[in-house]
Amino acid sequence: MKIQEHHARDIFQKYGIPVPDAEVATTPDEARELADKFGCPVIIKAQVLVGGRGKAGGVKLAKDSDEAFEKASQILGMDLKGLIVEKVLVAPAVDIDKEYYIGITLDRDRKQHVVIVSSAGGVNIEEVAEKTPEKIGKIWIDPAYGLHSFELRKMLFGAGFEPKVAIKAAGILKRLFTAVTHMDMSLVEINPLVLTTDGQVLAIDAKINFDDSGIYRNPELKVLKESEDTDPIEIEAHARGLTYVRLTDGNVGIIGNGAGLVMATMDEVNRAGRGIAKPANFLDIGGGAQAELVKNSLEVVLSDPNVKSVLINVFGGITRCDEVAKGLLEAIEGIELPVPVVVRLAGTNWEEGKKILEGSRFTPVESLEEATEKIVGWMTEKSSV
Amino acid sequence: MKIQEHHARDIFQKYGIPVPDAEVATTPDEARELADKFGCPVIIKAQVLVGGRGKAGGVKLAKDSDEAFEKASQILGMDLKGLIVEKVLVAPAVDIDKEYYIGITLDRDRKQHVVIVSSAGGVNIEEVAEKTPEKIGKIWIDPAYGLHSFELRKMLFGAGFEPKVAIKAAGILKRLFTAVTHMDMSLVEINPLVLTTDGQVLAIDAKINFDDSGIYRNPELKVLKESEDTDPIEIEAHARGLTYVRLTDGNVGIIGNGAGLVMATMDEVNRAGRGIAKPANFLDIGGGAQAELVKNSLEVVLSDPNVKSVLINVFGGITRCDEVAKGLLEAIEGIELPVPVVVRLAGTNWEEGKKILEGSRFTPVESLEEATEKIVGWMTEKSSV
Amino acid sequence: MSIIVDKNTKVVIQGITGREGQFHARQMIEYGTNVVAGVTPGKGGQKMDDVPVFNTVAEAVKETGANASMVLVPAAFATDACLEAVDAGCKVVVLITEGIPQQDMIEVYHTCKEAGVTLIGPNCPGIISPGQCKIGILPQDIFVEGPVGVVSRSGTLTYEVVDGLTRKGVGQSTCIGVGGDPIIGTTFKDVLVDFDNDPETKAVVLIGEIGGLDEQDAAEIIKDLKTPVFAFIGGRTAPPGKRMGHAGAIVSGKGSTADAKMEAFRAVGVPVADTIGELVDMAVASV
Amino acid sequence: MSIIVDKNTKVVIQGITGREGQFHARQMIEYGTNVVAGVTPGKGGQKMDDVPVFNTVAEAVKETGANASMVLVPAAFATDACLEAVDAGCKVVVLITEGIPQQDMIEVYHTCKEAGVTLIGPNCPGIISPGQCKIGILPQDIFVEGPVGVVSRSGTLTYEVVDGLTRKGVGQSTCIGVGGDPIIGTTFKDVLVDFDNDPETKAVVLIGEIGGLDEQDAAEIIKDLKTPVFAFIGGRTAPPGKRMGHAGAIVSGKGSTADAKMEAFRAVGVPVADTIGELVDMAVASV
Repeated sequence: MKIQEHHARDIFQKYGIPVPDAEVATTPDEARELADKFGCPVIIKAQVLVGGRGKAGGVKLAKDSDEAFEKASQILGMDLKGLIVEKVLVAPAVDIDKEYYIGITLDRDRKQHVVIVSSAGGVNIEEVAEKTPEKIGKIWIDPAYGLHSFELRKMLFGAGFEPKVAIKAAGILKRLFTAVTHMDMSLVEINPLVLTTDGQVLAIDAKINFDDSGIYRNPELKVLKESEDTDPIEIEAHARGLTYVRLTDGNVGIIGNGAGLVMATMDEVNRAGRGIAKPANFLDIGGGAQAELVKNSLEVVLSDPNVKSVLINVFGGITRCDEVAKGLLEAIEGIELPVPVVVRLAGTNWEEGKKILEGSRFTPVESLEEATEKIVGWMTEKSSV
Repeated sequence: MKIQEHHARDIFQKYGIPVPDAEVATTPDEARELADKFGCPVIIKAQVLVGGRGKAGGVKLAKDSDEAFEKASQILGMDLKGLIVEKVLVAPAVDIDKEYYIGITLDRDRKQHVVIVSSAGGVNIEEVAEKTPEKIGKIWIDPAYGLHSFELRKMLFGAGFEPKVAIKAAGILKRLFTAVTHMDMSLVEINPLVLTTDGQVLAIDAKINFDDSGIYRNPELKVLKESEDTDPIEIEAHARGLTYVRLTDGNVGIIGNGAGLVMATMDEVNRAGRGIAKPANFLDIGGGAQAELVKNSLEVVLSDPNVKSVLINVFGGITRCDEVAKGLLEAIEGIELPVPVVVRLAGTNWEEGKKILEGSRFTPVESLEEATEKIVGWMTEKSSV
Repeated sequence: MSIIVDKNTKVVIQGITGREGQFHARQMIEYGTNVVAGVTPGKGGQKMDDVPVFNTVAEAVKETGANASMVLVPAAFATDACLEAVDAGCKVVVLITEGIPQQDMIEVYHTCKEAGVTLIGPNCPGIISPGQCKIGILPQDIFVEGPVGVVSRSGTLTYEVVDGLTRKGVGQSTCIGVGGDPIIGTTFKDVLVDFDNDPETKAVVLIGEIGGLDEQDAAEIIKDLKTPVFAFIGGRTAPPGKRMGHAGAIVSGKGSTADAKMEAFRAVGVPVADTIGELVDMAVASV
Repeated sequence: MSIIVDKNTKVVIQGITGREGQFHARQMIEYGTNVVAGVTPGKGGQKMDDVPVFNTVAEAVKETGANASMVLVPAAFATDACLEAVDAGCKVVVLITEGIPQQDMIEVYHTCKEAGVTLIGPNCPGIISPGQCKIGILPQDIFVEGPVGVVSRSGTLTYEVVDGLTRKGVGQSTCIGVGGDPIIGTTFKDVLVDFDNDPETKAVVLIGEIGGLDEQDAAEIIKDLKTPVFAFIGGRTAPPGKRMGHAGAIVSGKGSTADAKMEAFRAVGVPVADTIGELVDMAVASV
């Protein structure tokens, strides 16, 4: 999961990482008040979970409090890559002498955390790594040895950090790693970390990703977790405990058991669909699904107005096909099935499952190929209507 | 440093270690109120930093709240091995099914923490280790590998802990080790850890020692630290930043530079003194002492009414003997020197130091042998008067 | 023959007395797996059917000679269970549990590596060498002995492939679900090397997906192997930045896309199938 | 000859630009110690007198070939400084700083052990091989070359003994203050073995004190050594349970008393002196 900048700021403060003054405003009036409180100029920043806010017009400078009101009015309610801005962060502008990048992430390949720093911050770190690798420093953290200040200083001096910044950045990274381990962060980036003209070192902007598997032991994150979803169907699906991802521009609802099978089904619909049939979502009912879960799944998929047909693909292992079939029948009990649904059942108890679906409003098939044929047929009909 | 039982209890609660209900009372009336609040019978326990409170009469059971008042009256104000009891802890008595011992301490020899458990608790753990070693379990903690629940369970099952207790004790020890590392504990013992008749596992009594060198980063301990001293001269000495320990039955004040030298001086006074001269204190002025510190030291030592003569033994290294001599003169400026003081200066600038003391009320000598001779002479005079 | 597990594998199941543990223990025993012990702390001395239950893995290993463990305990306890298995001397640890925090896995991964223990998982269906030994939760009826090795990040797709192979009369040497998490103990690369050293594995089917670089790592060493490999990559339609069910299935950079992975395999001459059906056909044709 | 440090020792001083650091660096240089570098993070490029200052020990080692470090930085930074010296390849680390938390020392101790680094201290005056090299804060004027090795938990008592020896015309091979803390890098045992392997050390003077079991550990191996050892133990009058200045000087159990230590030495034939004067006389008479 990701969190918004102002939440990241709160976490930084808790771990002793220096951040500039800032507060959240939800109305232009509040933004004006904050501008008065901090003294101008102030920066007004949209609080949404998308990258490239600045380029998209979500970050603006205000010279006085009237301008703060005006800029906040522009940003609040703005649509940033599909997300409506509901909050802005108001912060006094700092005079920046130099910008740096520091971050810690989990290296999947090496199976350990890696600290990455760059003396060229405020820009795309991957570009820096490509063009001026001498400005980049890295330390892979040996889990038994831990992370030590001296290693950090060595790396920071080596990457060209100014001495006084290097020493402060080493302290910041040490505390950041404490935060990473305490809170199960899979990524934390401070970009830029700045040296101000009056000699302070501050984390100006930050990105934090959390390992979803660690949320159970970080209760304070559970609260923030809810705010991540913005799509109404995703919100509903996650509230029902479903593993659901909505795609834009799709028209075929996809349900399956096992992430790999669902992805493969999506891919196959897309491939065989040749632009006419496209997957509208990912929905994995997981292993050993009971009827209730299947019912919920179908309801959620059908609630997407873009969905014009549905493909259900189940290969029974722990999951029993008869349970799936039962759930499907329950799901449509008493309701009209608004779009055609094809069901492919294989593996454990597939025959029982097929029998249960016989005579129902579902269309049973025996292979994925057969299923996609049906889907493509239906979607072709619809598009030619 | 050590802390009192009720402070240990607070720390345990913070780290999720189960303790019985309990509160502190400073008057018999408060004890009665607590007895009413908790329900009787209650245990009344003297809060002083000495071992063997129970045998000395500092722990009593009260059947009803009147008895709680009465027993608290007996314990409050009691002299336990030289310490006056000012607080008692009132706790509802628990029905104990079985007692255990668990603890973590720093093993100086192996240079690592060691977890020690015994399925025979409530008694002297060293005796258990000698007589029934099969009831003892130990794990030395590899600092790189850490401490894991499975190791604890294996040890606990091996030492004969009942299954349900073993599992809870493993969790308690894991949290205890977190506390040990967070708070720089050099020793923590729960004795007894009990299984109550209603199936709870509780830490009934505990002892915690803290590494004094870690106090700087555990600000919450600084507050407790002050309460440890009970001797008024030790309180004054420590307030002045001096490394001072008072001895009972001594009559010769000892001041020196370096812990080893001071101890050796004490030993030599005791040996040569043949029962007539005995060291009254340990006072180490440390390395590089300035005049002010020397002045403070002499004042503190002279404030002990038992002190009938003083031996100052300085071997100058970083410490300059002329600085020491200057401090001595400052210390007695304008005051009467109540007892004779012999000063032995050697090493860096000893000749300058000696010159400064010439004609003063101090008695300069050139060796420790000569110094003890003087001391023994004076003390013999005094005892024969 | 087979890799990692075979007739000589003696299995201890950590978490055997739980609902899931009991069910899968019985399945494994029914399949013929030599399940010698179970472990549930506090339940030592009991039995699960005929399987003795111990308080610790150390005791189980000492009493029964178990050399492999299946870990089927909740995420909060699973890594401790793995470390216990390693400490007790198990040489194979199959970690089924899903939802284990990644940083806990860092410790387990490196501890296993140092101890020379083969860790499979987490978040995986396990491993089966048909006719010899199954450790995991795979639906065993579809597997038959034969020449094709199967390795996959997805459970259900493994079953699809195996079902297809079996229906066409082609059996499997060993099938391994390496798991869908970002940090897994055994990767494609490890398994490909093992299969290559197994004389009876004549072809390998590899089912990859978006996320990470394990497919690329595998592609790098394929030129040194003699056994043909056929690949399939899931997630071509996955939107970037979204986890697709598996914690590790996320497009978060160039290398993590399905296209990049397919390209990596094609570049070293590995045929990449468009569909599972095609993948099955490729493997069948090659043996 | 000498042990641990000699003419070939090239010293880097961590904390050289501090008040203490400057003072002792100058003393050491005046004594003839080959001080090749200083380290103060952020002051790289400066000089302390003629000594170049670097930001990191790694740089100092690379540029100057330093092989030993003296650490003279505040307690909160001292263990990190030691780990830095080890990481940079220093083979001797002399840790003068007092007041370092014991659990921080656990890490440093084991890291040094694994890396084969001789750690002296913490809370110690350092080491001197008279006429060759001094690393530490010992008052150098009293030392002369000669046949007696001195090892002590106390700084000032070391000076007393050395002063006595020198006044009687007997010099020292190497003198080491091992430090007054509970956890120290180099113990009596280690040093006795080193002295025994040094052909020019003809006798060893050992000054112990209350607390811990290092004296007993040393006594245990003395029967295997050929060099005579003379001992003194401070703290016979120390009350139990009270720290006597040194963090490690505390009577907290039977073995930690002065009597127990004296008994342990006498039991293996080591003469134990009643006074420092007697100790000096014993050593002088033996060489």
